[in-house]
Amino acid sequence: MATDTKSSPLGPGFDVPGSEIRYREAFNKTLFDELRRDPDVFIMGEDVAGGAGREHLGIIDSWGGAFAATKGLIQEFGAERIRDTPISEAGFVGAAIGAALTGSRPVVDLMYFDFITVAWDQLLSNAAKNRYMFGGQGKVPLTLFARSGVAAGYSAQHSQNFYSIVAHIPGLKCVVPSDAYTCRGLLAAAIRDDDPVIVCNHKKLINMSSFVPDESYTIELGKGRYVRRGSDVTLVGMSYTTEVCRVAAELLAEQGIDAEIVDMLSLSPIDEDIVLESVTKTNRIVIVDEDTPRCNMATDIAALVADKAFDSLDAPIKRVTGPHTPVPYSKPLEDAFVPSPEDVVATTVALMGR
Amino acid sequence: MATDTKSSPLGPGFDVPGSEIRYREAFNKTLFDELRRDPDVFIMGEDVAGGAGREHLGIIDSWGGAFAATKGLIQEFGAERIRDTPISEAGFVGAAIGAALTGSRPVVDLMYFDFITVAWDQLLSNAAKNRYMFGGQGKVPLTLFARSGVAAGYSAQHSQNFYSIVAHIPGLKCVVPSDAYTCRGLLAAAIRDDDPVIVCNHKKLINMSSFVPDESYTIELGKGRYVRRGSDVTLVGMSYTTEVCRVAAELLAEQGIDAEIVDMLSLSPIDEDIVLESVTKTNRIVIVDEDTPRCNMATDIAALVADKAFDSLDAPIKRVTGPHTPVPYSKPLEDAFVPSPEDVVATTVALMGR
Amino acid sequence: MEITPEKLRWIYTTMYRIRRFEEVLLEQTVLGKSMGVAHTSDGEEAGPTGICAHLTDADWIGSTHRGHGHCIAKGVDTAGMMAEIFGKYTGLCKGKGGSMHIADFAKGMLGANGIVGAGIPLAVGAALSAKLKGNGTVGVSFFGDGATGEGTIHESMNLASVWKLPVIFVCENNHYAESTPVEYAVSVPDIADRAAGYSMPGVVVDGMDVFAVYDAAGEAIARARAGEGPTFLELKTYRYHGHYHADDPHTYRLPEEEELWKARDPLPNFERRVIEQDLMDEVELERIRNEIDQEIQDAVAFAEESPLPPIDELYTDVYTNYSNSVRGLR
Amino acid sequence: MEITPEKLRWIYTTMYRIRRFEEVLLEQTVLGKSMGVAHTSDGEEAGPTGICAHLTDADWIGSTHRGHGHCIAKGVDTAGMMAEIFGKYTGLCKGKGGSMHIADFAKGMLGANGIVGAGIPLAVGAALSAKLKGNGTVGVSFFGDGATGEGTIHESMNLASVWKLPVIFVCENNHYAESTPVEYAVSVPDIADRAAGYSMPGVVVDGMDVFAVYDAAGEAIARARAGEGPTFLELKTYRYHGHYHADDPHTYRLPEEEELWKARDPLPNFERRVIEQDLMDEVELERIRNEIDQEIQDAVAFAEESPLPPIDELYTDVYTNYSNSVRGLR
Ligand SMILES: Cc1ncc(C[n+]2csc(CCOP(=O)(O)OP(=O)(O)O)c2C)c(N)n1
Ligand SMILES: Cc1ncc(C[n+]2csc(CCOP(=O)(O)OP(=O)(O)O)c2C)c(N)n1
Ligand SMILES: [Mg+2]
Ligand SMILES: [Mg+2]
Repeated sequence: MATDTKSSPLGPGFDVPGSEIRYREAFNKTLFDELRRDPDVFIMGEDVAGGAGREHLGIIDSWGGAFAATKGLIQEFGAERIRDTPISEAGFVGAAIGAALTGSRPVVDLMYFDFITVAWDQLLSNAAKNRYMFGGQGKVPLTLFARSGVAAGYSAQHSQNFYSIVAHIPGLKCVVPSDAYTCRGLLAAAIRDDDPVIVCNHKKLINMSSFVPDESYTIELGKGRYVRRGSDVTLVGMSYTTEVCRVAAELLAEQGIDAEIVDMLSLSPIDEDIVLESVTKTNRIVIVDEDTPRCNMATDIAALVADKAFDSLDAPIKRVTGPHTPVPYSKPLEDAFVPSPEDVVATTVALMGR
Repeated sequence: MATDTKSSPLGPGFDVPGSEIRYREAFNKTLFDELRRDPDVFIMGEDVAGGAGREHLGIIDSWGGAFAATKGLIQEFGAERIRDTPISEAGFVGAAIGAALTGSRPVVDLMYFDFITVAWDQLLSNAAKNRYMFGGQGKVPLTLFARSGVAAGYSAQHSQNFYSIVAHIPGLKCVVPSDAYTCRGLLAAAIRDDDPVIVCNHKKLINMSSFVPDESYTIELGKGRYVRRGSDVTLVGMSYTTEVCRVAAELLAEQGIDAEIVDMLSLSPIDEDIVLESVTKTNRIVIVDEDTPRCNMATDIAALVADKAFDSLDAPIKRVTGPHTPVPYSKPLEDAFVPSPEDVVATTVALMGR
Repeated sequence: MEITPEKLRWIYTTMYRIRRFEEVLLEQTVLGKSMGVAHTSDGEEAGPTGICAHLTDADWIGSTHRGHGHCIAKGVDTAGMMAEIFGKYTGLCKGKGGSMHIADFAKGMLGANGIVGAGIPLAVGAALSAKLKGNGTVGVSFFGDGATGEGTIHESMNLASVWKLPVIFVCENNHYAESTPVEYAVSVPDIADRAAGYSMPGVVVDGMDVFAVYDAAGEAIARARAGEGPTFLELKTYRYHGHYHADDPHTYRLPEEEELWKARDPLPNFERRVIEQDLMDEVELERIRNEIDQEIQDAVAFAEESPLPPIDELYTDVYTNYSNSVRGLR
Repeated sequence: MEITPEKLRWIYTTMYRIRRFEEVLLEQTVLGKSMGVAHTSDGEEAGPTGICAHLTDADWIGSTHRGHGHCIAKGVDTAGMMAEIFGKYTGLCKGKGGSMHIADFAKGMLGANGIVGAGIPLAVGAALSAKLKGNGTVGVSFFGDGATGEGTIHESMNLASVWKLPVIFVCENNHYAESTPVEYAVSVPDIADRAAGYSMPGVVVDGMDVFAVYDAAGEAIARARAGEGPTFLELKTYRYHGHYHADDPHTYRLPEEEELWKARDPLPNFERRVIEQDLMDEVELERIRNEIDQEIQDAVAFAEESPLPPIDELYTDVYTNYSNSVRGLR
């Protein structure tokens, strides 16, 4: 796997101290960093510590958040800054926005991305618009993170990738890390950013490991990266589908097809240049998006290419996406829902044959 | 203006009894029709009658709904079926879904489309998914209508076109009438349909008139129509932008460019065939969408064409859209926000020049 | 309230059926047989049983992520439930829903719901249909103590009161929302006290005592059927296991507390009372338990042996009709 | 509560400023000078005035679609407001917000809000910042009777109580939400009674009497500053005009009712009391009125003469920084 240095703060080969750690550990470490770095940063969400109010019984940090994202924080930072909430997403996301407008830097754990629907109005009507409506007064340095994506029988209401509708909304930003390394850098950048940023943590990535430097770093919002250079076709991945593209590219290599992989990392702002640069070279593109197919990121990137790189194209723009269905429960159906490396290979091979 | 009969129940020249009426009148008339037709149909929303509970003071139907959409209904159908609600969109949209699942056919007035954000979870987690999650049990014959679009200083929170994110969601349907005639046919079809349908009434269309037959009729969901035949370029309109395309086509004709106009009418399901048929003939396409540009209907249609009609294309796929900003208040800014006929002409002329 | 012998048998059968179903489901989940998460409700059996004792198939209930007890009390078939959780085609939702979305419309079960608080308005809607149709049925909404943090409960209670709907709000206060204690998250000692703010009766009920629940529910449902509007019931209860199959509740609650609640277990509680009052005897109780043990064993076997759904099921049931393809682009 | 002569003058000045602003704005709107909808609050002046009398620029208020009175009471400049509503570049939001979105962060005014109920959590968030920073400031949330139908009020009150936040919930019950009477839409006679369900004080206040509001607010705000948590105030009041500039309120309310409320007008009410008690005299009151008449006239002239925003303003302020172009595709 070749990691291009173009959009990374690190030199080739990562010649800095670090180690292979899991995505979830990189995430947790970053929260420690940022809470230490800036006293205005605080965390809120359901069960971010857990067992709230029971210190007197010797109970503290009983859950440490869903997927242990916030484990250990309350011991260092206390219950004011690691704030358990009742189940009131509209209320506490709204409160986070109000806190952000008045000088705090809230980081909200929304647990599952699906629950964004409950807080949707606060995000759209307030977070996304306040600064604009107010003619530049106020800013909303809110970070909201949640677990996205299809996995493990989570079914229709706990499996969604809502990044397309987040990217659609002017005023919101959205990042989709694809491994432990990008998770740390993008989360740090999100928390330090002065605009509302939604961070999607795909469930299938959370237990995967990759090299992560010991020292804190940021990855610039709005920059993609190459995770593989190639000349025959551009595969575009985002969140977990970058992993799908990696596997697909290896399978394609066996068939003599040399795929380049662009990993978007940010969806809003989006790195238009890297997509256009790559497709101008390869002349073919396959966009892989786990989200459902209508008005999604795949259509967004396809439209970009069909407008700005039309003359470079040798073949139709292909998308590999989830179906226009809710996410089903039973494993074989769930498996059939998600774009697989084999799907990407089949689409790419057909495309090359043209 | 040539109205093609392809997707219309009427013969050329509308040789049926009817008259020129306003969009709002066509809308109101259709509600009367459907309430008379089916006793399970009922209407709910804020101030759909107004002055609720004051019949004893001689007060009845004081508002008749926003834009008088529901005027006169309570006198004929009573307060049970023309049901004023407290301001509780999540609650009453959810109740409407529950009523739909248990044998009623609710029609909800959401007032402004923007308020869909408040009821978003009920629509996404319940209306869109129930039947699927339940393995085909239950159906949700819910119709939800609201005023959409940029007009008259309504500003950031009362001007949005959320049809792209509705079309994105599997399980929801979405229609965008473009005149009084299509309003009546699509609304009737929506109310009679067994799935949840969102009906967008653009504020700028509501006071415009067109020929509407006296007798009730439906327009099939998922079918677009040609509103002008032409050979040089395809202009795609939806909701108010169909009107923008009409004016643009006239301006283009003056410059010797013969535009074909496809009016989408439905966004989910969407008439892929009519778009592909037209662009296969004209080889050029400009999609006009008032919504903001990321992951919107324009990208959706562009992606469709870039995949399925790639070989017919003589030029890049162009989109004319709103900017990636909230909607501003002041008139000159608001005017600059919306795609104008002049914008469409400029884009099209540039495209023809290639 | 008087209870017929037949109803008494039904009550015990139902409570024990829930108990066994949950225990066996947990075992099966640990064995990897459930295809997803399982939230069990053992300990809370008296609530759904005492409520649904007053309902017919024509009445509707709305449920939660912890919905097995509601399903069973409403008469849903345990084999179909087990098969659903095993992800099988013979499941009540053809394997497409799983534990968090079991529904059975023929039984008036409007579906479990994975979004906390989202099921509440659905039951209100069922009550609205009942009122519009004038058919005398009621809607019952089950929800947890944690769910009372969501705006939907407030909106629903206000709507139900304004419209005088035949709906019963049943808060199963099991004292925890995941790991969060109710006394932290809910700003009033008895949640039922909030009912006064909607001009509806609010009743605190011992949720470990099926007779207490039966009586309170009987009154509330009679009120609803008589057109007198909604009632709020708060059942004080406890879940014996973790929030979901892999959760260790001892990270947030003390074993002593668990023991106190288990001492009030609804099943022995019931057994003691019916034997004392000579309403049922141990032989009959044991016969019922044996029958149910067998039923649940059969349910597992049925689920085990059932086929998986065919892949084409991925694409059905999104709409009743839709002219576009819903297949993914590949 | 004692009121200093200076505060008394401020109160009268503020109430009259709101009154004149709204009256003149309505005239200007009818002349077509507002670029959008205008919701006026004349009749309700005592509420924001009596509350904001206790606040400094460091305290935050959240507001509604009917926000002019809140702005003015919080010290926002009327010329900047008028210019905003006229859509001018000199407006408080550069003409980008309009009447429904006036904000002034320098004055602690968190913005009017066009989504009913959506502003409530923002004030809670301001109180959360106050608590985290320990700076002794408070958050005040203004909202209408209609807004109490939204889930956000419930969630916000619970959060504020659980976290003991320095926030005051101010319900301006003007008895109507658009054309819908409060007695139809709200299922409790006094909305303040709901406060008990969140273990916070709930006080019904005569919203036409600025002294009553002043006293109740003083207590609530002192409580908040002392770290004793939130309070709910329900101000019974009335809007003299329609819901918005073009609404005829006689389609849903009786002239007799209007007269009863107008007989309790907060301005004459105040004048009578201060003159009776020899606190101010008619000369001083008239001087204030004349000054304000002039101020509002100047505000109109300023708004009239101000330039429109340059088109490039369409594209600014979406983000503090953003690497993509936000221009539309053309
Ligand atoms: C809107 C939403 N927020 C959060 C969750 C995650 N979640 C699932 S169950 C649960 C706790 C619910 O507590 P309660 O209502 O008391 O029900 P119980 O689990 O105790 O039966 C939470 C927070 C969710 N599913 N939906
Ligand atoms: C979420 C939402 N629903 C509906 C509306 C439309 N609307 C604007 S003001 C209003 C009435 C508000 O009533 P109330 O809260 O009593 O405030 P008042 O207008 O009386 O000051 C309504 C329904 C809205 N703006 N936002
Ligand atoms: Mg609970
Ligand atoms: Mg009001």
